[in-house]
Amino acid sequence: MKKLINEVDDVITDALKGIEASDENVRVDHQNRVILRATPKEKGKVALVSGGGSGHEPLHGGFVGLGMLDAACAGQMFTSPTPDQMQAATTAVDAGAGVLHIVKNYTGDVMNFEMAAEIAADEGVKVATVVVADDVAVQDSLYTAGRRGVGLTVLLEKIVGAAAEEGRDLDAVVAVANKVNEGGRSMGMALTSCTVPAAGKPTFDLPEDEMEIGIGIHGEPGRHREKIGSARDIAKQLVDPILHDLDYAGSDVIVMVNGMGATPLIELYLMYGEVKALLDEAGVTIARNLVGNYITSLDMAGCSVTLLKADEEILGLWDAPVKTAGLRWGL
Amino acid sequence: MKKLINEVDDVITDALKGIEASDENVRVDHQNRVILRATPKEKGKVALVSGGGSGHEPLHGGFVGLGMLDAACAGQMFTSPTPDQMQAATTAVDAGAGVLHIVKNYTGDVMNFEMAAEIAADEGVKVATVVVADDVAVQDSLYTAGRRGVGLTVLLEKIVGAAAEEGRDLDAVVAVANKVNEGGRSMGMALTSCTVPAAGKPTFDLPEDEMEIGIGIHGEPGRHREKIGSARDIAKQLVDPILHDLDYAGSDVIVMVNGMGATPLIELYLMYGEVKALLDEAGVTIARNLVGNYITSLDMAGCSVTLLKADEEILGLWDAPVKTAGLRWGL
Amino acid sequence: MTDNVSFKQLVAWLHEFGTLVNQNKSYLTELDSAIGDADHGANMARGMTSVLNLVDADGADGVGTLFKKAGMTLVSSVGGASGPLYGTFFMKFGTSTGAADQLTPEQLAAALRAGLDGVLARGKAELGDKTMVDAMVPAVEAMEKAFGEGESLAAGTAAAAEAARQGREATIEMLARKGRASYLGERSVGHQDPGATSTAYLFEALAASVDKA
Amino acid sequence: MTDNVSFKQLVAWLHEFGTLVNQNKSYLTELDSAIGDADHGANMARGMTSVLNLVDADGADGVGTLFKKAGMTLVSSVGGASGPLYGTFFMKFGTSTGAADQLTPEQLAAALRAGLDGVLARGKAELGDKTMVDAMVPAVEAMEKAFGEGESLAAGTAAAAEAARQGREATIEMLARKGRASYLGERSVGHQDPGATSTAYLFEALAASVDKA
Ligand SMILES: Nc1ncnc2c1ncn2[C@@H]1O[C@H](COP(=O)(O)OP(=O)(O)O)[C@@H](O)[C@H]1O
Ligand SMILES: Nc1ncnc2c1ncn2[C@@H]1O[C@H](COP(=O)(O)OP(=O)(O)O)[C@@H](O)[C@H]1O
Ligand SMILES: [Mg+2]
Ligand SMILES: [Mg+2]
Ligand SMILES: [Mg+2]
Ligand SMILES: [Mg+2]
Repeated sequence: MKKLINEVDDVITDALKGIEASDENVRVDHQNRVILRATPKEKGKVALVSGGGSGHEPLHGGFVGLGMLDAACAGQMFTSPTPDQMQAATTAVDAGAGVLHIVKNYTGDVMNFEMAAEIAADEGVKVATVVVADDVAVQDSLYTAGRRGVGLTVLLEKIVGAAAEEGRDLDAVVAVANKVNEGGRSMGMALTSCTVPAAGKPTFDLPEDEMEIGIGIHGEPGRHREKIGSARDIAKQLVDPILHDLDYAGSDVIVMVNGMGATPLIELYLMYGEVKALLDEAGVTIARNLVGNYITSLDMAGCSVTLLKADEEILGLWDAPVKTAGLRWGL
Repeated sequence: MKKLINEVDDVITDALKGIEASDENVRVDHQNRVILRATPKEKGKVALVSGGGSGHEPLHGGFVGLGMLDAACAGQMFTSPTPDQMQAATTAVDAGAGVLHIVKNYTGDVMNFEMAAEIAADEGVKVATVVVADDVAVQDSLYTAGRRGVGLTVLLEKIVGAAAEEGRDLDAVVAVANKVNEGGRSMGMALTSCTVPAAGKPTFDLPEDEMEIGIGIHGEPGRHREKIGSARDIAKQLVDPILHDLDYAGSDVIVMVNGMGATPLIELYLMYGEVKALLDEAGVTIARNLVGNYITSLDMAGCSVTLLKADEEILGLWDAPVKTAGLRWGL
Repeated sequence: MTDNVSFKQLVAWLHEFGTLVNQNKSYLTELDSAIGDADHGANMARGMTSVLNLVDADGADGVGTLFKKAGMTLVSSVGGASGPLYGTFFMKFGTSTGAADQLTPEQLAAALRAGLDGVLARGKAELGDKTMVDAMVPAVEAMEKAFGEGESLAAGTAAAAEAARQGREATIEMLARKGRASYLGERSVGHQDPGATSTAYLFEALAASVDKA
Repeated sequence: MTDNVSFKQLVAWLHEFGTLVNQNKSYLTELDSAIGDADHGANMARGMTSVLNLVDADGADGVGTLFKKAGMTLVSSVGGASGPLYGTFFMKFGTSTGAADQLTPEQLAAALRAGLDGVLARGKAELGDKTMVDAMVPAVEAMEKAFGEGESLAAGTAAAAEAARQGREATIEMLARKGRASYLGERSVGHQDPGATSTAYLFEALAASVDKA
C-alpha cells in the first residue's frame, strides 16, 4: 500500500488537522470530527449539515463555507459518521430556522442520520432530511436499499446551499432539494480499485485490460466487468443509462464529469468532450459544467457522469456566489 | 495501460476539444494547439504566454483567463511545444505592450521558446522571457542544464498574471517574474511512476515498498530511491532541502502542497498538516496556501512542496482576482 | 451451578465477542471487500474495543445499564450500517432485562428477541435479504424453541449458535436486497454476508460464555 | 559510379534514417525512460514521418531546399530537445550545401560540420556531457580525417558511422551534464544516451545510402 500517511489509524485525525490549517473557510471540532464554517451563518437562516464516510474529498468538508454547507461530519474511511457527530453538528449550526440533513442513500448513513434527527427533534431543533439517490447503476425498487447517492450530492449541496443562503425557509429549502433530487442522475466506472488504508490492499482485483461499469464511491465492485473500451465507448456506457432512466431531451442541464481520485485531469477533459458529443446528439443542452475531482473514492482511477435538469431557478442558485475549498466563484 | 482515451495519438487533440467545450474562459486554436483567452486582454497591457509538454494539467491551459495567462501552448505529452505554436500564440495575444514567455527550465522548452522569440523579434513583437528554475532536487551549476522548473510555475503565472493585468509595463512585469523566481523553491517525490500513453507502460518500476525522492514532473526517476516513510518523514525530506537552499526563516511565505495527479486529496491535506508543522518549527509563517493538483505528472502518485517568499507586493498580486479553470477567486 | 446467566457471564460474552471480532477482523473485511466496502472488520473491531474499555471500568452496573451503555457506545463509535444495528440490538437487550443482575433462560431469550426486533425496526430487512438478520432470526428462534422444550441454558445457547452459523451459510446463495451488497445485484450471489458472519460470532460467543463458570 | 553523393542518395539517407528511427522507436523510448522522460522514440518517429511525407512530395528541390525544409519540419513537428537540435542540424546542412544537386565528399563533410556547429550553438553541450554531441563530433571528425587522407565516399561515411557508434557507446559511462539526464546526477551513469543513439542511426543511415546506386 502506497500512501502519504502516518499511522493507518490516524489518517482522518491527521487530515482534519491539515484541512483546518489550510482552509480559511472552516474550523474543525476535532472531538466530534465536524468541519464547521469559520464564520457562522446569520441567525434566522436554514443551516445545512451533511457528512459521510471519509475518502471522498473534497466532499463534504471541502464544501463547507459561504453558499454551501454549514457543517460536514467526517466518518471513518467509507463509513457513515455516528449520530453523536451529526447531533453535535446540528446543534452547532442551528440558527433558529431549522437544519437540513443532506444524506447520501446508504443504509448506514440513513440510519445514523435518522438517529441523529430523532435526538435533535427531542432537543427542539427542527430537522428535515433529503436523501440523495441518483445512481442509475442500481436498480430502483421498493424492496431494496434503493439507489446510491453519488455525484448529484455535489450539485445538490451547491444549489440547496444557495437557497439557504438566500434566506428561504426550511420548507422552501427542502423543496429545492427534492427538485434537484428528482432531476439528477449519475453513473460511474472504474479502471482500478481503490485501497482502503485499514485494509492495506485493493478492495478488488481488476485485470490490466478490464474495467468495472456501474461502481459507486466506496471502492465497491460495479454491476459488471468488461474489457476496457475507448473513452468514446465508456462515455456511451455512462450517458446512455442516464438518458434511458430520465428524459433529458430538450432540457438544459448541468453536467459534471467527475474523477474518482486517481484519474488525471487531461483524461477527464477528454471524457467531457465525449460526453458533450453524446448529449449534443441527444438534444440535451449543457448550460453549466464541472470537470474535476469532486466526489472521489480514495485512489480509484475512473470517472462518473452526473446530469441535472436546470431551469432558471436552478441556474440562478448554481450561479450564486460560493466560497469553499472545493467550489468557488463570485467571491 | 488503463486510461480514459481513444487512440493514443489523439489524446491531446481530444483533450483540447474537451477543454474548449468545458472552460468558458478559453477558446482553442486547434491548428496550432494553443489555448487562448475567450475574451482578449485590453490593448496596451503586457500579454503572458506559457506552454510546455502536455500531461501536467491544469498547467498551463487551465491557467488561461483573466488575471493569469493569455495563451498556453500544448506540446505533445511531456514534450515541449514547437516554435510555431509559440509564435502563433505570441502574435495572437500581443496587445502592443510586449509579451512575456514563461518557460520552465528544460533544454527543449528553453530552445523552442528561444527560437520562437527570435522569430517574434524579427516580426517586431517585443518579447521577454523568464525561465522558471525552482527544483532543489537538482544541483545548480553553470556547467549543467540547471534546475528544473516545477511547482513555482503555478505561483509565478498567478502573480505575474496579476501584475500584467494591473497594466504594469514589460520591464516591471519581468521584474516581478524575477522576484518570484528568486524567492521560490520546490521539491517533489513519487510513490508510483506515471505511464505515458505512447509508451504504454510505466516509465520506471518502483517496488511496492519504495519511493523516489527528488522527482520532476515528467515521470523521470528522482535523485534517489528509498523505503517508503511516514508522511511526517516525507514532509521533512521535501521541506528540509528547500529551507537548506534558501533562508526562509522569519519570512512570510505562500506554500503549495501539490499532488502529482493520482494522489487523493485527503493525503494532500494530511501532507499539508505535516508541512505546516515543520514550517512552524522553522519560524516560517504561512501567509497563503494551495493544496491540490495544480502541476501534475499524468497518473503519478506523489506530491511536491513549493515555498515562495511573499512580501506585501507579492501577496497583493496573489490576492488579486483570477478567473481560470484551475484557480479562481474574487470573480 | 444454577441455569441462570450471571452478570459475569454476560460480561464474558461481550469479551468473547470482542475477541472473535478482533481475531477475525481481516476476514470480516475480506468478506466486505467482495460485496461491500471493505470495512466491516474495522468497524466491528473499533466498536467492540470501545465497548470493552467501558465494560472493564464499569463492573458495578446491572445488566440493563451495561447493555444500554454497550449499545450506545457501538452507536457512537462505529457508524456505517453495523453501528446503529448492533447498537440498537444491545440497547434493546438492555431495556428488556432492566436492572437485573442475572437472567433466567427465558429472560435471556426475551432480551435477544427484543434486540432482534430493534434491528428489524431500524434496518427494515427481511429474512432472505442477505444481512445479519439471516443469522439473527434463526438464532433467536432456535433458542426460544429450545427453552420452550425445557432444554438447558447451555443447550439453548448452543442451538442458537448453530442456527446462526447455518443462517450465515445460507446467505452465500442469497441475492442481496439490503445494504451495500444490494448494489451488486446478481453479482452478490455466491458471497457470504459479513454482517451475518459477525452475528454468528455473537451467538458463538454467548454459547462459549455460558459454558464457563 | 562517381564518388559524389547524388540527390537521390541524400533522399535515401533521410528515408533510411526514418526507417531506423521507426524500427527502433520503442528502443529509443526505453533508453529515454531510464534517464529521461520516455519520449525520444515518439519524438523522432513523429518528426521523421513528417519529413518523409514532405520529401516524397518534393522530389524537384535541390539539396539545400530539401534539407532546409527537412530541418524546418523537424523544428515544427517534434518539439522537446531533439526537435530544435536535429532541426538546426538539417537546416544548417542545407544552408551549407546551397542549391547543389549533388555533393562532393568535401561538400558533404562541410555540410555535416555546419550542422554539428548549429547543434553546438543551439544546445551549448560539450563533448562528454552525455548528449547526441558525443556521437556527432567523433562522426564528423572521422569523416573529415578520412576524406583528408583521400579515402573514398564509402570509406569516409563508414568511418563516420563507426565513430558515431563508438561515441554512442561512450555515453554509457558518462555523467550527464545536459538535458534531462542531468537531473539524475550520478544515477545517469551506466545508461546509454537516447540522442546519441539516434545520432548513430543518422550516420549509419548515411553510410548505407551512399552504398546504394
Ligand atoms: N438494512 C439492514 N438490515 C440489517 N442488516 C443490514 C442492513 N444493511 C446492512 N446490513 C448488515 O450490515 C453489514 C455491513 O456492515 P458494515 O460493513 O459495518 O457497514 P457499511 O455497509 O455501512 O459499510 C452487512 O453485511 C449486513 O449484514
Ligand atoms: N543541450 C543539449 N545539446 C545537445 N543534445 C542535447 C542537449 N540536451 C539534450 N540533448 C539530447 O536530446 C536527447 C533527448 O531528446 P528528446 O527525448 O527527444 O527530448 P526531451 O529531452 O525534451 O524529452 C538526449 O538524449 C540528448 O542526446
Ligand atoms: Mg462502510
Ligand atoms: Mg520530452
Ligand atoms: Mg462495509
Ligand atoms: Mg525525452
